[in-house]
Amino acid sequence: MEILQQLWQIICHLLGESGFSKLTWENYAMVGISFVLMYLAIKKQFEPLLLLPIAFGMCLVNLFPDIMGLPTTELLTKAQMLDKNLDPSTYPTTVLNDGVTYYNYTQYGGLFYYLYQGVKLGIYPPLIFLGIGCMTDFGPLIANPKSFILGAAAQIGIFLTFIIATAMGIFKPEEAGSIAIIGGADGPTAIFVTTQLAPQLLGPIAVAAYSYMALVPIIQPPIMRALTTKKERSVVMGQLRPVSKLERILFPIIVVVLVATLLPDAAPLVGMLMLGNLFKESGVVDRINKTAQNELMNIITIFLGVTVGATASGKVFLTIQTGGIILLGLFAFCLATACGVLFGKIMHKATGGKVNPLIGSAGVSAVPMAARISQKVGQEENPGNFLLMHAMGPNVAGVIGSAVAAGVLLSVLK
Amino acid sequence: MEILQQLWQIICHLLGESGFSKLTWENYAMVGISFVLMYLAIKKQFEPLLLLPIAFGMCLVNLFPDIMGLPTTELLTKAQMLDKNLDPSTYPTTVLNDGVTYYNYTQYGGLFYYLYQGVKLGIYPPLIFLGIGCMTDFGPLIANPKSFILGAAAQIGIFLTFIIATAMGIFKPEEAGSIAIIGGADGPTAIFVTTQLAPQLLGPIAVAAYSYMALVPIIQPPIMRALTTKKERSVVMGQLRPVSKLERILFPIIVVVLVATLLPDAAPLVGMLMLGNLFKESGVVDRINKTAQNELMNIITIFLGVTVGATASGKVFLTIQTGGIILLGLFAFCLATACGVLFGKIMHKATGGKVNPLIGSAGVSAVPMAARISQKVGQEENPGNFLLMHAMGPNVAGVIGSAVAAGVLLSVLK
Amino acid sequence: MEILQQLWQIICHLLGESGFSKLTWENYAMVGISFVLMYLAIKKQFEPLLLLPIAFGMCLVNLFPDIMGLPTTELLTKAQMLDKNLDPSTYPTTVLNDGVTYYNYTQYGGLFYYLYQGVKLGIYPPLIFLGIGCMTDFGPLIANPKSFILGAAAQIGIFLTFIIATAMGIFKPEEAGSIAIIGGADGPTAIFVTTQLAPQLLGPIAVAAYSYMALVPIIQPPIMRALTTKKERSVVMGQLRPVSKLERILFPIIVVVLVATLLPDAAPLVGMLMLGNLFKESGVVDRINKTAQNELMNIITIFLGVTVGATASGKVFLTIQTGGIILLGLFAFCLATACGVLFGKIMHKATGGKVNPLIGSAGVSAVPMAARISQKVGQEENPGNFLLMHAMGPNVAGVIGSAVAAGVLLSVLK
Amino acid sequence: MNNMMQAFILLLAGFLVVFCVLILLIIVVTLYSKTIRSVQEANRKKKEAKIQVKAAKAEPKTKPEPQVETAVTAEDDGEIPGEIIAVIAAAVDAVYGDKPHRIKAVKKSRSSRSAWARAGALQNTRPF
Amino acid sequence: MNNMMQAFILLLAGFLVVFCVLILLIIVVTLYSKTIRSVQEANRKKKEAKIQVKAAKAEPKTKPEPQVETAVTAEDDGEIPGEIIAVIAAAVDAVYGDKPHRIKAVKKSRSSRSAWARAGALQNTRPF
Amino acid sequence: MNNMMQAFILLLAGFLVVFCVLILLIIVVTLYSKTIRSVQEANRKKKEAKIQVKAAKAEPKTKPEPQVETAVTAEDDGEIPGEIIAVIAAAVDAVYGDKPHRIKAVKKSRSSRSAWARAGALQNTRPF
Ligand code: NA
Ligand code: NA
Ligand code: NA
Repeated sequence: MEILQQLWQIICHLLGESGFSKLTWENYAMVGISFVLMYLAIKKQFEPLLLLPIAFGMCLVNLFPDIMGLPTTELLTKAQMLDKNLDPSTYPTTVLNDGVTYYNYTQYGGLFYYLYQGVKLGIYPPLIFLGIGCMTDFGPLIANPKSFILGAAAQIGIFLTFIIATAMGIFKPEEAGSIAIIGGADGPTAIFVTTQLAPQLLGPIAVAAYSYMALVPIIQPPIMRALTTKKERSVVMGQLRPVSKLERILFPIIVVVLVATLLPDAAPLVGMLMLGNLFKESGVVDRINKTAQNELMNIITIFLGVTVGATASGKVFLTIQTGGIILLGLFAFCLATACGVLFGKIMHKATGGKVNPLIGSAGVSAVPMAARISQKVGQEENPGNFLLMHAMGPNVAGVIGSAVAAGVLLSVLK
Repeated sequence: MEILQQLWQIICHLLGESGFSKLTWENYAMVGISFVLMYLAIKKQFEPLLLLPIAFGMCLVNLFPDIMGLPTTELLTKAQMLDKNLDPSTYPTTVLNDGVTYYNYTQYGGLFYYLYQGVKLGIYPPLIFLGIGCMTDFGPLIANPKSFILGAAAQIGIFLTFIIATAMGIFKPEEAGSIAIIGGADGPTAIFVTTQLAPQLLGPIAVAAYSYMALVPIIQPPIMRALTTKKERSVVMGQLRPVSKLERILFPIIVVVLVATLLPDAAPLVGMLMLGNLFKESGVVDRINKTAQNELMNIITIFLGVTVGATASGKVFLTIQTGGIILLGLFAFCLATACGVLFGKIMHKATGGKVNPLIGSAGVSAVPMAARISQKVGQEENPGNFLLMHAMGPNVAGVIGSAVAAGVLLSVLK
Repeated sequence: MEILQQLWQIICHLLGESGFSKLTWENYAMVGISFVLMYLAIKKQFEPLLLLPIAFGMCLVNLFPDIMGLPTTELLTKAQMLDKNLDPSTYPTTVLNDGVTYYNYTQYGGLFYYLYQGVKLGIYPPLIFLGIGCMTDFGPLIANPKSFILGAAAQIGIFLTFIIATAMGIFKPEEAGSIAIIGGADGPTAIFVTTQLAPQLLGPIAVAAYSYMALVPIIQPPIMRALTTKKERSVVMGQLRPVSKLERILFPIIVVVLVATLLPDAAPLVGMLMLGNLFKESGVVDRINKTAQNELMNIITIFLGVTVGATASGKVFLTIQTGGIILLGLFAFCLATACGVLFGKIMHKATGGKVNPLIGSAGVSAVPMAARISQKVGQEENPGNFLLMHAMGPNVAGVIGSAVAAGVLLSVLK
Repeated sequence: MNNMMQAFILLLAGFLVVFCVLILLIIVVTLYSKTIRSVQEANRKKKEAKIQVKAAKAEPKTKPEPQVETAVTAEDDGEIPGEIIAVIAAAVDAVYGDKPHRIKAVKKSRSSRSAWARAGALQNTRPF
Repeated sequence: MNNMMQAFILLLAGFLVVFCVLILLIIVVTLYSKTIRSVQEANRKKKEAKIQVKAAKAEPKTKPEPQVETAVTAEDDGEIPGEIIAVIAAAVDAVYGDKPHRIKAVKKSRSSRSAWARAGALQNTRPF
Repeated sequence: MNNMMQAFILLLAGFLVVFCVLILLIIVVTLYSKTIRSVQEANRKKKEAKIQVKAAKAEPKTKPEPQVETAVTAEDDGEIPGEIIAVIAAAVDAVYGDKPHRIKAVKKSRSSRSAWARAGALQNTRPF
C-alpha cells in the first residue's frame, strides 16, 4: 500500500512539474500565435529562414519557460539542502552577517539562455551583416551614387515613426526608437538596436520587422502606384556603366572609414558589412568568403532565430504595447516606402525625367525583394522596362542608410 | 662553471615540469586504454566519429592533465610575486582581514576546459539532436504509430537497470540513473543526463554508451534469436502506407507540444530534435537544414568527443565503479533489447500474427544500426523478407522514448 | 528658437561622440598602415587569408576603439543615474562603506572584445592547428625521419634572437621570447606564445610573423645561395620510399605521446595538430575531417584575424618597440633560414653528399612555401632536380620543431 | 532497503509515465493522421468531381487538339524550371551535334530513396 | 510636451545627419570613382600608344604568320588552364568517338550573371 | 649582464631540449617504421607462400575458365559500387544511342595526387 502511495506521490510530483500546472493562458495563446507564424513561414514562405526558427523558439519558450532560465545560485541552509536530497559536503559555502553557514546551490541556465548571449551582447547581428556583405553587390550603387539619396529618404520613416510612438505616450524614448527602426526594413539592424535600447521589446519588434519584410510585395505596390503618375512609372532608365574591380575594392574601405568615424555606434554593423564585401570583392580570400556567407551565417541564423523567438514569452508579448508595435511598425514601413517614392519624384524632376521614381521604394532595404517590386510595378506600365539594376542601388544604399540611422538613434538614446 | 650549473637547473626544471615526474600509473594505464579505443575506432570502425575523438581526448588529458585545468586566481604576497619573476604593479590587489595586500594572480584554464563548457552547461547534446532531427525520417513511425509501444518497451531496460544499480550499493541514486540511461542506446541523451545527475561519471558512461551502440550487431542477434520462434521471425509484414507532407510537417510540432508540456526536463532534447525535423520536412529552409546536419553537427561532435574523453582522467576512471558501469551498461543494453523483442511478441499475438517481433529490438534507438539488425536477422529466416522500414518505426520511436525516460529520471532525481 | 538651439546641441553631441573629436594622430597613422597591409594582401597576395582580416581589424579598431572595449560596471549615485536618463529602479545596487547606495550600471563590451576571448584564452591557435593537421601529409617526414634534424636546426634562430632581443635592453625576457618565436615562421604558434608571455605585443608580433611568412620567396633565396656552393645545390636526391597506412596512423599518436609528456606546454598545439592528422590518416571520420579543415578553420581564421588586428591600436603599435620587433623578426627569420641551410650542409657532409643542403631552409615551417623555394632554387642549378618532396620533410618537421621550441619558452618564461 | 524501495517505485513510475506519454502520442498521431487523410481524400474527390463537371461542359464546345510533342517538355507539373531544361537541351545539343534529335521529357529523379539506400545514408551520417 | 519636443528635435537631427552622411558618401564615391576611371583611361591610352609605336617599329621586320586554328585554343587571355581544356577535349573525344572533330574554342561562361539571375540568387540567400 | 647570462643559458637549454626531443622522435619513428615494415614484409611472404602452396594443390584439379569480358566490370576489387557503374553506363548509353558499345572497365582515378599537385593544393589552403 505504501508503495502505491509513494508511486502516487511521484506521479503527482511529475504532474506538478509539468507544464499543465505551470503554464498560463498567455503561454497557450503564444503557442497558438507561434503556429500562425509557422504556417506563414512554411505555407506562405514568409522569410522562412528566420520566421520558422523564431516561431519555434516562441513555441518552445511558452511550453517550457525554463529554457530561457537564468543560471542561479541560491543560498540554502543545511536543512534545506537535506530536504532537496543534496549532499552539503560537496557544495561551497557562504557565511552571511547572521553567522549562519549557507550552501551555494548553483543551477545552470537554460539552453536558450546561453545561445541568447550572442544576441544580448550584440555579437550575432554584426556577424550576419558580415555574411550579407559577402553576398551584396554594391556595383549599381557605385555606378550611380545618387541612389544614396533614395536610401536616405526611406529612413525618414524611421524618425517620423519615432515622433508618433513618443506621442502615443505608452513608450519611453528608447522604446520608441526601437520601434521606429522597424521602418528600416532590416532585421539584424532592428535586433542590434533593440537589444541595446529596449531589450524587453525584442520579441515583438523582431517578429514585426521580419513579418513586414516578408510582406513587401503586398505593402509596397499600392503606395507606389498611389504616389506616382502613369507617365512617371513608364520612364525607361539607361544602362548603368560597368564598374571596375578597383572601384569595387575601394568602396567598402571608404564607407567604413567615413561611417565608423562619423557615427561610431554604427561601426559594428557597417564595419562587418564592409568586411564581408571586401572579402567578396578582393577575390583573394575565397575560402573565408564562402564560409562567412554560408556556414557561419547559417549557424548564427539558427541561434539568433530561436532565441529571439524565445524572448516572446506570453506575459511580455501579450500586452497592449505589442499591438502598438505591430501598428507602428506597419506605419513606419509604409512611411519609409512613401518617403522613398517621394524623393524618387524629386529626383525625377531634378534630372529632367531621367529617373523613374519607382526605384525610390527600394530604398527601404529588404534586399532584394524591394528592388524586385520596383521592377515589377515598372513593368506593369511598360513590359520592356527593366528597373531592377537601377533599384538595386537604392536598395543596398538603404542597408547602409538604416545602419546610419541606427547609429544616430543609439548615440542619442543610449 | 656557473653557466653549466644554471643550465642544469633549467633542464631539471623542464624535467620536473614534464609528464615523467607528474604522471601516475593510472595515467599511463588510461593512455593504454585510449590506444585500445583508437584501435577499435579505426580498425574495427566502432562509431569512429565519436570514439576516435573520445579516445584522443582521453589520451591527451592523461598525458597533460592541465588541458582540463580550471582557471585559477591565487592570492600571492609581494614576496611570492617577486619569487615568480612577476611585476606586482600590473596585477589587481585584494586586502584581506589580516591587513596584508595580496596580488591576484590569474591563470587561464586549459583548452579543453573551455570547450567542455558546452557539455557541462548542456549545450552540445541538444545541438547534436538538432542535427539528428534534420536527418531523421519519422515517416515509418507516422505510418504505423503503434511502433511507439516498442520504442517505449525498450526503455524498461533503463528502469530495471536503475533498480539493480541501486541494489549494488556502490552508487547513489543519481549515479544509478545516469548508468541506467546507457540502456537508452543514445549517446547525446546519456551525456545530457549524466552531466546533470552525476558529472563525475561522464567519462565511463559516455565510453560505455558509444561502445555498446557500436556493438549492436554483436549483442542483439543472439538475444533476438533466443526469445523468438522460427515462425515468428518469418512473419512478412505488408508495405507501409505513404505519408503525406502535411502529416510529416505536423508530427514534430505535435510531439514537441506534448512532450515539452508533460515532461519539461526532456524539452531541450526533444525540442531540438523536432526543430531539426521541422527544418527537414518544411522544405523551405534548405540552407540552415544542411548546415545544422553537417558543419554545425561536425563542429559540436569534435568538441563534445574530445572533451567527454578528457573527463576520463586516470584517478576517476580506474575505480571499481567503472567496472560496475561497464557491466551494468551491458546489462541495460541487453535488457532493453529483450524488452523490445518481448513486446514485439505481445504485438505479434495481439495483431494475430501480423507483426514480426524482430522489429521490437530496434526500439533501443542506436539508429539506424538496430533497424538493420532486425532486417538482417529476419532475412536469415526468409531471404525475401524486408523488415527494414518496419523496424525504422520503433527505431526512431526509441529516440523519443529515451528522451522521455531521461525526462522522468531528471525530474525525479535532479 | 529653442528648437534650433537644442538641435544644435544634439548635433554637437553627435560630433563630440564622433571619431573626429576622439581619434589621435596615432589612430590615423594606423589606419594608413592598415591600408598598406590591405594593399599587400589584395594586390601582392601576401598571405591574404590572414593579412586581410588583420588589416581590417586594425583599421576598424583605430576608427572606433570601443569595438575592443571591455564590459564595465560603473557605480553611479541616484543623481548620476537620472542625469543619464536611466530609471534607477531597474538596476542592482551596491552599498559601500560610505553608506551611500550606488546603482550598478553595466555596459557590454565591444564586438571584438568577445571574439578576442578565443585568442586571449588560447583557444583559436590550437583549433587552427587542428585544421592544419587535417591538411598536413607527414609521409615525407616518416620516409626520412632525419629531416627532423633540419626542423630542429631552424629553431636555433629563435633562441639566438632571444639573446639579442634581451641584449637590446628594451624588452623584458617574456617579450624577448615572444619576439624570438617569429623566427619559427608559424603564425598560430607565435600568437599562442605571445598571448601567454606578452599579450601587449600581440599586434606587432602577429603582423610581423605573417608578413615574413609571406616574404619567404624574397628573403630565403639569397641566403640559400650565399651559404651553399654550386655543387651542393646541384645534388639530386633519390626518390622517397612509400609510407604504409599503418605508419601514417601511428605517427600522430607517437608524436603526441612523446611531445605532450616531455613538454606539457606544447601539448595544446601539438595535440590538436596530431588529432587533425589522425582524423586525416585514419580515414574513418571523413565528415569531421572535412569540417575541421574547412568551415571550422575558416570561422576561426576570421575571428582570429580581425581580433589580432584589433590589438594593434595606435598608442600600442607606434612605439620604438614595434620597430625593434620588426627588425628582430626579420633577423630571426634570416637566422632560422641560415641555420637550416648550415645543418643541411652538415648532413650533406655526413651522408657523403647524398643530401642537398637546400632542403634545410624548408625547416623554418611556412608550409608549403618554404619547400617550394627549396625546389625552385635547386632547379635553377639543375632543371631536372625535384627537391619538393624531400623539402616537405624538414618543412613539416619545422612545424613540430616550432611547437617544441614554444613549449620550452613557455615552460621557462611563463 | 529504503533506497531499494524508492528505486522500485521509480521503476514503476518511470514505466508508467513513459508508456502513458508514448501511448498518448500513438493516439494523437493516429487521430491527426486520419483527419488529414480524410480531409485530403475529400478534397481530392471534390476536385475530381469539379474537373469531370468542367470536362463535361467543355467537351461539346472545344475539341482538344492533339498535343504535339514539343522539343522540350517538363513533366512533374513544371517543377523543373525552364532555365534548367534549356541547359540540358544545350548539353544534349552539344553532344548530338547536328544529327536530328529531340528531348522528349526531362524527369526529376525520385527524391525518395529506397529504404536500403536511406539506411545506408544514415549509416554514414548518424552514429551519434 | 517636453518629450514630444525632444522627439521632434531628434527627428530633425536624425534627418539631417543621415542625409549629410549619405550625401558625403555620394561626393566621395563620385570623386574616387572619377579619379580611378580617368587614371585607368590615361593608362589605357598610354599603353595603346606604346603598342602602336612598337607595332610601327615591328612591322617592317617581321611579318606575322597567319595564325593556324589549333585543336584546342583558349580565348580570354589564357584564364582557362590547359589542364581543364584537356579534360574538356577528352570528354568531347569520348563523345564523338573517332569521327573527325575539332574544338574551336573554349569560352568561359560570363561570371557576371544577369540582373534577374542575380536577384534570384539573392532571393534564395538573403532574406535576413 | 645577469639578464644576458640567463638569456644565454636559455639559448643553450632551448637548443639542447629541441634537439633532444627531435632526435628522440627520429629514433622512435625510425624504429617503429622499421618494425612495421619488417612485420608487413613477413606477412606478405607468408601469404605468398600459402598462395603458392594452394595454387600448387589446385592446379591439377581446376582449370580456370577464360574470363569473359562482361558488359560492366569494376576493377579495383569492387570498391566502386554497382549503383555508380549503372549510372555511368546509363550516361554512356544516352550518348552513344543505339550504336553497339560496351563499357570495358570503370577505373577509379588515383586519389594520391602528385607531389606538385599536392603542394599546389596546400598552397591554396594552408597559408596559416
Ligand atoms: Na533600410
Ligand atoms: Na532509446
Ligand atoms: Na618552424
